Amino acid sequence: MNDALYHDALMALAKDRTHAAALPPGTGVTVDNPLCGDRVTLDGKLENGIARDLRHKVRGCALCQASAAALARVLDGKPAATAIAEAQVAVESVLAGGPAPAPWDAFAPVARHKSRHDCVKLPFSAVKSLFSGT
Amino acid sequence: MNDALYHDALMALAKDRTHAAALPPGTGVTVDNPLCGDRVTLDGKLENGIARDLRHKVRGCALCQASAAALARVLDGKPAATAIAEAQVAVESVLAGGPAPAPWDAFAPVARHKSRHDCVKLPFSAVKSLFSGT
Amino acid sequence: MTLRRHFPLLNRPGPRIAYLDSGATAQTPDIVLDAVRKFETHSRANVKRGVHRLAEAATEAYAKAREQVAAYLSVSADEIVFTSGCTGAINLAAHSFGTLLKPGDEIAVSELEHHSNIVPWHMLATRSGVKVNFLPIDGEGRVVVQTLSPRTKLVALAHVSNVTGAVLDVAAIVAEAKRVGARVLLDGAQRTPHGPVDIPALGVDFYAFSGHKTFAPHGVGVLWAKAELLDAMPPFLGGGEMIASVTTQGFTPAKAPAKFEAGTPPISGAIGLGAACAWLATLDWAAIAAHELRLTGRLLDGLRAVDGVTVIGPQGLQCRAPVVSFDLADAHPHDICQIMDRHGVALRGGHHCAQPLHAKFDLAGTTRASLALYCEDADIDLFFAGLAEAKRVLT
Amino acid sequence: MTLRRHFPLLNRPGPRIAYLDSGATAQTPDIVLDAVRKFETHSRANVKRGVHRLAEAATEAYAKAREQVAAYLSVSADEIVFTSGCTGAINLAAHSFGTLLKPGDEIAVSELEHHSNIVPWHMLATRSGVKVNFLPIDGEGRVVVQTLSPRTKLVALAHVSNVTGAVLDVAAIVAEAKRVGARVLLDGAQRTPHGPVDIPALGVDFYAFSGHKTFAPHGVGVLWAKAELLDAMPPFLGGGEMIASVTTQGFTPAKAPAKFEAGTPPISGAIGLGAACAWLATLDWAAIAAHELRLTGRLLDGLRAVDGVTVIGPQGLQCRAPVVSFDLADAHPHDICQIMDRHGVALRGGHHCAQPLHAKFDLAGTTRASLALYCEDADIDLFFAGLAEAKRVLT
Ligand SMILES: Cc1ncc(COP(=O)(O)O)c(C=O)c1O
Ligand SMILES: Cc1ncc(COP(=O)(O)O)c(C=O)c1O
Repeated sequence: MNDALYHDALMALAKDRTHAAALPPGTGVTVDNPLCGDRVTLDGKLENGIARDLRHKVRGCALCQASAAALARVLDGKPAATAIAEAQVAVESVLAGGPAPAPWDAFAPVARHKSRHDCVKLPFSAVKSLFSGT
Repeated sequence: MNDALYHDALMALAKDRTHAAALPPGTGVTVDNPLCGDRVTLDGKLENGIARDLRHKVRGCALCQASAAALARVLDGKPAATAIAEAQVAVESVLAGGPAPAPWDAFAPVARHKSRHDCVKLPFSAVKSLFSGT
Repeated sequence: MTLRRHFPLLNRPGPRIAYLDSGATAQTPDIVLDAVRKFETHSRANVKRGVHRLAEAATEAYAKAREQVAAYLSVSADEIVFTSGCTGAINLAAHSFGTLLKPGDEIAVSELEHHSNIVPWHMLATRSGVKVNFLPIDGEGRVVVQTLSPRTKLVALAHVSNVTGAVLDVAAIVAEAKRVGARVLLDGAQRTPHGPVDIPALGVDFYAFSGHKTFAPHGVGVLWAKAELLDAMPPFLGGGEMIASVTTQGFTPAKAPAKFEAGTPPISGAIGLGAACAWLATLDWAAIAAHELRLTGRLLDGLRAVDGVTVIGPQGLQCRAPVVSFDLADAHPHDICQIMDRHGVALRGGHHCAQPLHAKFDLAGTTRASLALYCEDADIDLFFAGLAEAKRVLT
Repeated sequence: MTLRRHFPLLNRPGPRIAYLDSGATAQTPDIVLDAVRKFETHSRANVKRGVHRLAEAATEAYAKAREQVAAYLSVSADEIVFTSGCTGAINLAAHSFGTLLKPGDEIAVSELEHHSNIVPWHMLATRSGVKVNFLPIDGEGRVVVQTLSPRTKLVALAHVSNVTGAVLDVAAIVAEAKRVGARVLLDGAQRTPHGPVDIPALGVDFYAFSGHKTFAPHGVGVLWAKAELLDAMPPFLGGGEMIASVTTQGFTPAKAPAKFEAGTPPISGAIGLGAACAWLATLDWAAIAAHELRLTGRLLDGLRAVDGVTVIGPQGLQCRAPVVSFDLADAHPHDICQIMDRHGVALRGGHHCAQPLHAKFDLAGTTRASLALYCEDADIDLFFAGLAEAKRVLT
């Protein structure tokens, strides 16, 4: 793992548009980090517990973008509850300086930058809020 | 002049009861220094510009007592305006570290203690207030 | 005791300084000076929002300070609000908690309070029609725990009196406050210099104290309050960092503790206070308390033996902090302090920002000796040498 | 320029720190650190009322600091109120001057204000029914001086914007304020680091600023106000030292400035700020201003040459302080700052506590470089090296 935060794997995630969409206001759920102005909007649905049609819109930094893309990627088409739990474990490990499977290993250099942890975590708040009604 | 503040000449002034009196409330004028709690009550009258019957009551420190006694001593029986002005010049000189005639020379060591200057000056506020109506 | 060696001012070459004015401002140890200097020369920056390395280091140091202070009080760090001082902390409570009160509600303080725990409540009374009641004190300068009016919403009392040294009977006050459903605020300004405080064990709702009396820099203090109260209370000061969002129409406050820390906080002061608390937490407080009490005993015994001296406060050592105030015949406290100063003894004379207490004892002022962990027998020796001279000259 | 050598943090061994975040907190020179250290190790005590030698020395040092600050602003020392910071100063004005206002009275601020000069007025509006109006800003981020409503009682504006760097047209504002009989408060937080301020020549009524942005410690600030206003205004915070007398029935405030300095003030901070002002007053400000402006010109020219960069603020150097904020295509300011940090460049990204301004420009945030007297060409070189890298990675 490179020490530079913005290494290629991370920037590739940040620029990954697979699940990105121009979600109009009122779609899905929106969460904010007032401290840095990041804002994540996330939409999608559950079919028999399987996450489908995940789409995100991020007004935020590259770390937040990358985290939203990674989350959409590992969730889409998977049993939501388990997949979210696994992703959560992975991201907490990697931010604490521990190991994590791909794509979360891309966030390893963020561990040293406490002030940026919330950027990575914001999409997790969004997904929990999106699926909390179910 | 001794460096000790409370040398004999000063304490003699502080303990000089010549013009001291138990002035009942409402007599003369009273001035306060809220910072240190000193309070001076001064009474007396003017006869053709001559100060007469000067009496003081001081609830305050030795410096304030001494200053009140010195002031009563140099004023009593003298033309008030000139005597007050002379005393004022003397006390300002001595507090600035300069020379002064007796009895004000007793205050020379106070010059170094700025926090105590107001103690010496309080009786001057009282006398000016007492005779200001005239 | 060897704690004195940590305090550079007390170890300057030259005649000994018997610093018996710790109740006004305590001296500060190397460890605090070094923590502040390290911040200023290695990680000085503004906190929060910054992502460069200095800002990250400053933010972490500030967060760590909050943890260190919280640990000293056995509370959670997000219940710690950094303020400008104990006075700032009590004013915050008076404004923010005060706006939750209604006309006719009552607040109880006592006759022995420091002006900083009286005037903010007088001001609240004027603003909002709340009534301020004064619990009486007894002849030894202790708060008398009385039946509270059922309209009492807050009881705000000094944990330790800065004049009499009396330690409040917190359990009795908390029990009576609970009975009427009132909150309890303790002014801990004179308590925190004498060891860690177990706030949960006290069962109070607010706790306020000052950095500079707790061996830390001036310009910083702490208000601790229960999370539920911090959540319920509106902010006091407005500005940067205490908001979630601002428009031309209004603003939404941030969550506590940020909500109560408007503008750039006293960063270096907080770091110094954190270092002080962390250091204090390592000390042997059973030994220090015994030492402080023994010296207090020497003061009380020695003063009792001086003709014309009256000690204002508890005559014994029970429930007593090392603060001793006295009256010497007709001598003015400033004269006593001035003469003592020539002997290298630092005392304080006057009303000690407690005029109602002095009015109660019919005195304009008293002379106060207040000790801290660095005081030694030699300081008490100098005190009595100076006092003999003061008595000779002044009476 | 050789001023950089006075700043220990900037002279640490290791790679250069291009500190371009002085608008958030400026670095502090040896002379300030030494003044504070000297206080802590030679005359630490509480101020006022104390007559022992340490208390006398502390009181004198604190009084001298007030004189030094007053001299820096060309005003009288008893019009200087020490506060906890610029935010504390504006809150003081909002409360104390605010209580003199009546429902229906109006206050004018602008869209470019720092939250510390918006939220206190929003809060006052909620408390007392005063209305807050926002003067618009133009495309270059300058306040547009408009006809004021005749009900305007106060105009509160940044002397220098912390985002756009625009220097306010004070003469035009003061003329318009005079016309309607309004007072003028300047938020000088971003102005005082760039040389002495001649307040009488400005003709304003209040002036607020922070120590930590003026090379001094955190936790101290200043509110200057005309003596007649200080006399007319009721106190804000209650506590020790701000009273003439206290009883169980109420209190009588002391005279200004003591009336506004409740509790133990930030003594060491004030002494540090005094030392900073005294040092700044000795410098060649014509040369420094030219130097700061030349570096600002390099920033503006260089940024103009970068594809996708928009500078938010005046494009030229006229009436401009060395604060430059910009937007780079879609890149998030925090990402830019983080990459710049790897090049040793300290910048700040975000809304800079000026959300209404950013809303006006339809941006969530900007990236800001803010200079001070210790900046050099090498810092600007590093800035552009870092920016090229940020652009390459992020866009
Ligand atoms: C009991 C008590 N409360 C409050 C205060 C006020 O503390 P500060 O002046 O540090 O705000 C003091 C100290 O003067 C005190 O002794
Ligand atoms: C223009 C302006 N006003 C007010 C403030 C608030 O200053 P402080 O946070 O030091 O109280 C700042 C700094 O953040 C500022 O830049």
